[in-house]
Amino acid sequence: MEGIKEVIGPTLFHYALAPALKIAVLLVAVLTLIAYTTFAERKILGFLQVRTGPNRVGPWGVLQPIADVAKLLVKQDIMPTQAVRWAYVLAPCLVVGPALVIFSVIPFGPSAEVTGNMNWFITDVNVGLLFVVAMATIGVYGLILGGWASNNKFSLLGGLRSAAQMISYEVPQGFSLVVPLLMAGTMSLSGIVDAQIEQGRWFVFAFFPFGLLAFFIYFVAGVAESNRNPFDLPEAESELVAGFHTEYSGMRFALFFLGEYANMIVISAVAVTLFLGGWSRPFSSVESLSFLDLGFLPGGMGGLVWFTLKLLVFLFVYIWFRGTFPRYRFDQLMDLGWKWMIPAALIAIAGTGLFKILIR
Amino acid sequence: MTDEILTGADQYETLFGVEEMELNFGPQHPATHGVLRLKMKIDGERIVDCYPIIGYLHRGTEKLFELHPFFQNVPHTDRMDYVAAATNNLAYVGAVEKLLGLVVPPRARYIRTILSELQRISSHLLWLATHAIDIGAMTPFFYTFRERELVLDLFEEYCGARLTLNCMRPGGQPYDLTVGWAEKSAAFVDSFPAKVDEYEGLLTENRIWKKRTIGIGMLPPEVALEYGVTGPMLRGSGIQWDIRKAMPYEAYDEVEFEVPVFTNCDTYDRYLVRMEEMRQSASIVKQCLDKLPEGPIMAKRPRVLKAPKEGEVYHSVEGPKGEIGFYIVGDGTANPYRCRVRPPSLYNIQVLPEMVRGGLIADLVAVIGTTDIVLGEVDR
Amino acid sequence: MDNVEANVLTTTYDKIFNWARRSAIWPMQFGLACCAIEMMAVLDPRHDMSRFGAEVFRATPRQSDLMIVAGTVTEKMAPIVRRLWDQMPEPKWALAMGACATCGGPYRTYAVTQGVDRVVPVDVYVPGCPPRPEALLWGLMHLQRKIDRMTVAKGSDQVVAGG
Amino acid sequence: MSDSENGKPENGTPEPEEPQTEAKAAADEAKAKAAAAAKAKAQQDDAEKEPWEKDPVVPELAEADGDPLVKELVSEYGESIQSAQSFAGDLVLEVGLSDIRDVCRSLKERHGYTLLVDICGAHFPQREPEQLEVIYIFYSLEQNRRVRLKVRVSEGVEVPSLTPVYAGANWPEREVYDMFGIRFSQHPDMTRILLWEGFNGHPLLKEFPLEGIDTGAAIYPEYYEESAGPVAGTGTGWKPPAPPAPGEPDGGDAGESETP
Repeated sequence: MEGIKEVIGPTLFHYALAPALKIAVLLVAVLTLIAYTTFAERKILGFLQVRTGPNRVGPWGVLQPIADVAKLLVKQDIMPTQAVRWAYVLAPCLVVGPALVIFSVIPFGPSAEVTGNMNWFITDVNVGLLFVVAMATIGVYGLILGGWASNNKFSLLGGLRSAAQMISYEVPQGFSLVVPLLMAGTMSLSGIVDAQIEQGRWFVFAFFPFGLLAFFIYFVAGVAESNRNPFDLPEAESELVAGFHTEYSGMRFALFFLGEYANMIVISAVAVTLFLGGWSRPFSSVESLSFLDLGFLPGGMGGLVWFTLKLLVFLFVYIWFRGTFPRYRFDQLMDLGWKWMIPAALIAIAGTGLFKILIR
Repeated sequence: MTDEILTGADQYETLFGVEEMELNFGPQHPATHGVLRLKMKIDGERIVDCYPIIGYLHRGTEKLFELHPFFQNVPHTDRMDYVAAATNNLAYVGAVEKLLGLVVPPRARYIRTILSELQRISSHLLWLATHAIDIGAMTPFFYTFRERELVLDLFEEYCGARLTLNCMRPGGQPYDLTVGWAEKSAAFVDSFPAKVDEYEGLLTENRIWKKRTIGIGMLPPEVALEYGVTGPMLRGSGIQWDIRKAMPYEAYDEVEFEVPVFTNCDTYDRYLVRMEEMRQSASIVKQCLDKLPEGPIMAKRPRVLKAPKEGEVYHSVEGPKGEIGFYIVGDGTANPYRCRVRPPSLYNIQVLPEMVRGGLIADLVAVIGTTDIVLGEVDR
Repeated sequence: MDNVEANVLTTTYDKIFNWARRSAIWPMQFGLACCAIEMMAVLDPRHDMSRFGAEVFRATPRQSDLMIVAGTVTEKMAPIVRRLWDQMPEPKWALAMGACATCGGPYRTYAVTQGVDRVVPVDVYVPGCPPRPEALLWGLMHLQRKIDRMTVAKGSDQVVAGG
Repeated sequence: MSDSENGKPENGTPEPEEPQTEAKAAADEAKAKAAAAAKAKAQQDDAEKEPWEKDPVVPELAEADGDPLVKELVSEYGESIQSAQSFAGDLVLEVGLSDIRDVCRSLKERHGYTLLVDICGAHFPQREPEQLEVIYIFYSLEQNRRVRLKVRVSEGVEVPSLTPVYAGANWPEREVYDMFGIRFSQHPDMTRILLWEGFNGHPLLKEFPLEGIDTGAAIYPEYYEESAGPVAGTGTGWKPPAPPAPGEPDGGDAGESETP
């Protein structure tokens, strides 16, 4: 590393090579995680449903996601004759792209100030939180476009549902993000993690119960935004066949599939970062538990371990939801969003602000 | 071919003067339980009108009945309501026995009662599985199928088939119970009520489940009667009518059971009716097993079953879906001259437009689930 | 073009993608009659088709690989079966489940199509009325063996079924 | 009987013919005597036997003029109630074609037969001229009793529809039309229900062949062009589209278009 740095010069190294490497590693890691989330979903659902789940493809079925992706790759890609071509092609990209871009601002581990040599994030934007919200919103257009462009009535209904659902859930989600913002006083995601370490508590427990409330709202809205059960209305299988991706086949469908899981992971990662202390170990203020920092791992990798663990818990909860809940109805879901979650989010903001003033 | 048949609300226009969208729901759709097709007019997601089109599984069973001798028709009855073959068999052989004056020995009557109650359990389990999946809960499917396999095991041991049982004959039963069958089924019905509690634990008090079913698909009792709706659908509308009680057949007058009735006329109450019926069925099987008499299982009957020269009967039993009846006309030969099936699902699905009009598409799915239709029976 | 089969590139390609295809057969959620109930039973905890990676029943033909024709195909339904088949992307397979789908079964009547193979090309026939879930699993494994013999050089139609 | 029977052949079953030898003849005689004795004994025992061990008593048609419901209906509609019979406990009334709707309305509104159980048809080609029959089954929840009405129709005559009285009569009447070709007047939607429009014939008529009548007409002409698509009647079934001309690439290979 140092050798390369000397050859190409520090500027090029810091602004081109290192980020490129990180992006490559991150992409591979995230895609693998997505693939194995699908596998884990099938296995965990199998466990919840007293059956085995995939176990024929490779040892214990571990090659199952690879086979799925490979099969979808060589599947014929049908475009309906009446489809709006540009929108039809653009839609899956709009779902996957932004979801993957959000990963660039999420701190998976400590910054260079702690580790000494590298940042465990691709970039630290000082308006990171806004960036996350903005990018997450773009994904919605993918669903709406896809539903509209397919020229299928079920797709159209799916697209409409996703539009309505997203609009109702963007708002409480945005509001709930204000709470950690108030608590930390910064919009940078790594700044928020640092603030949690500094204050010695995760924001989910801060200013009880407002932190918890905000966390809860964020997570529920996140489930709705990633179209997962019990809010999987845009692709509700028993109602709208396959919703907005009814007409998609082959690789384009795989992209939608990828987007859904990428969204799941993004929502979980943001929740971990904002509310559960990010990469920091539990009880980061208690000195006697410092062995939990996993200091024996090189370059601050302990942070990554903790981050991944928290993320996996979230993913498990997602899958658990899928195995447990029936589906909400379209209007009931909007009721929930507008009549309960937005007022609750406003209360959380007000309460946090009040706490802030009183403490000062 | 069916372009101008949508009645009512044809002139209906929305705020922007845009007409409703016409949506074709089925025949291949995950929620139609087979090959039902619904032609709908929707305004956004709201159903303005709905026109069911059936017949995609019409196989000409009633024609086939006329061409086969009485006892060879039993397998055809299996394939009508294919999730409740035993009750179909029972209705058919009951009609034939009534026509021919056959008297069934008590042991055979008890075996028939046991089989049809087990069949009711298995049919209701299948209904619960599909109903839950329609509403979006996928896990109950696997739990109910776990128990359903146990019931099918019992059937398989008794008659060798899992689904199309062909387990009754005019005049009695073809086989006696195998050794140990009674103990196995007793063990099953003993453990079964706890399993029903388990399903109820997943669904009954679940807020989402309640939101999706309470007040959905209202079927007032007058409308239900008007349309000839029977079975759990009628009892979910507050009318306590069950052929097992009203006109007891087989051993139903010798066992004690309750007919669950709920009065809110909605999807949730029909769900509760069926859940309670499963418990009652288990108790009926238990009582029958306790009381099971010894003796012959087949009545004395002529070698060739011939209908009287003149005469026609209607006999019906309480199937899992409602009143399943057979109307048989005899003409002195070994074949029925005319055999008409009174399919409960046909009448239950006929009322569907009344139940879904004004609801959302998501409600439609719940309502189709709650009518518990089997297209093989609707279309025959 | 006959020697294409011996080509190293194509055989490797075949190996990888046949493996992928056989390991991820997604059936269409499409039931017609009695056999559909046994098709559902194949997913249940006892038989568990998910072991083969084939539990992903897709509701839309666009995303499915296998059409399990489970039940009697009537003449009223036949055009719809055909349309669904046309909507499925290649490579696709059809499995005729049960006597009715195979040859009309007990229904040689005015309304029943005598076998779904009059409408779509069938790869595997599963006997039974209805077939037990185990029989459907057998049909699935049989199909997997058939997929193993697919090549880039030749379409799946030209491969003789059989293990 | 194809099913496995319990019990042995009855006494009355004919023995197979055997070559006539003297010994045999003597044996036959003895056998016949024994059989006769057994029969006499059987008759004696009959009284003690359980009903299912006796020969079945086939029910017979009986006049049911004394039934209170019949009396009331006759007083209301007089000649329209053409006959009242009972068979195996079922009450069957034959009603004149023109009055059927009024009789049904009276049954529903005055006599409490609120549940329409079924409507079906039957075909009796030997009867002239009214070959067809429509059968209505009603049930009264209060009296817990079923009653059956019958209407005889000749071909081409319309039957008054019951849909104004019982909404549930809609589909069964359509089915009767579909299966027998009996049309119902004032029915809101007199179309085929189980079969498709354009199906040739009405399948439950006795002269209709089981395999159907092949007219060669396409079932879905709007979906499929000439010489493709299913045709009516199973004799031919589906006509597959013409095979691709030689030289054209055959379908079914995804590898061709998707090779990376």
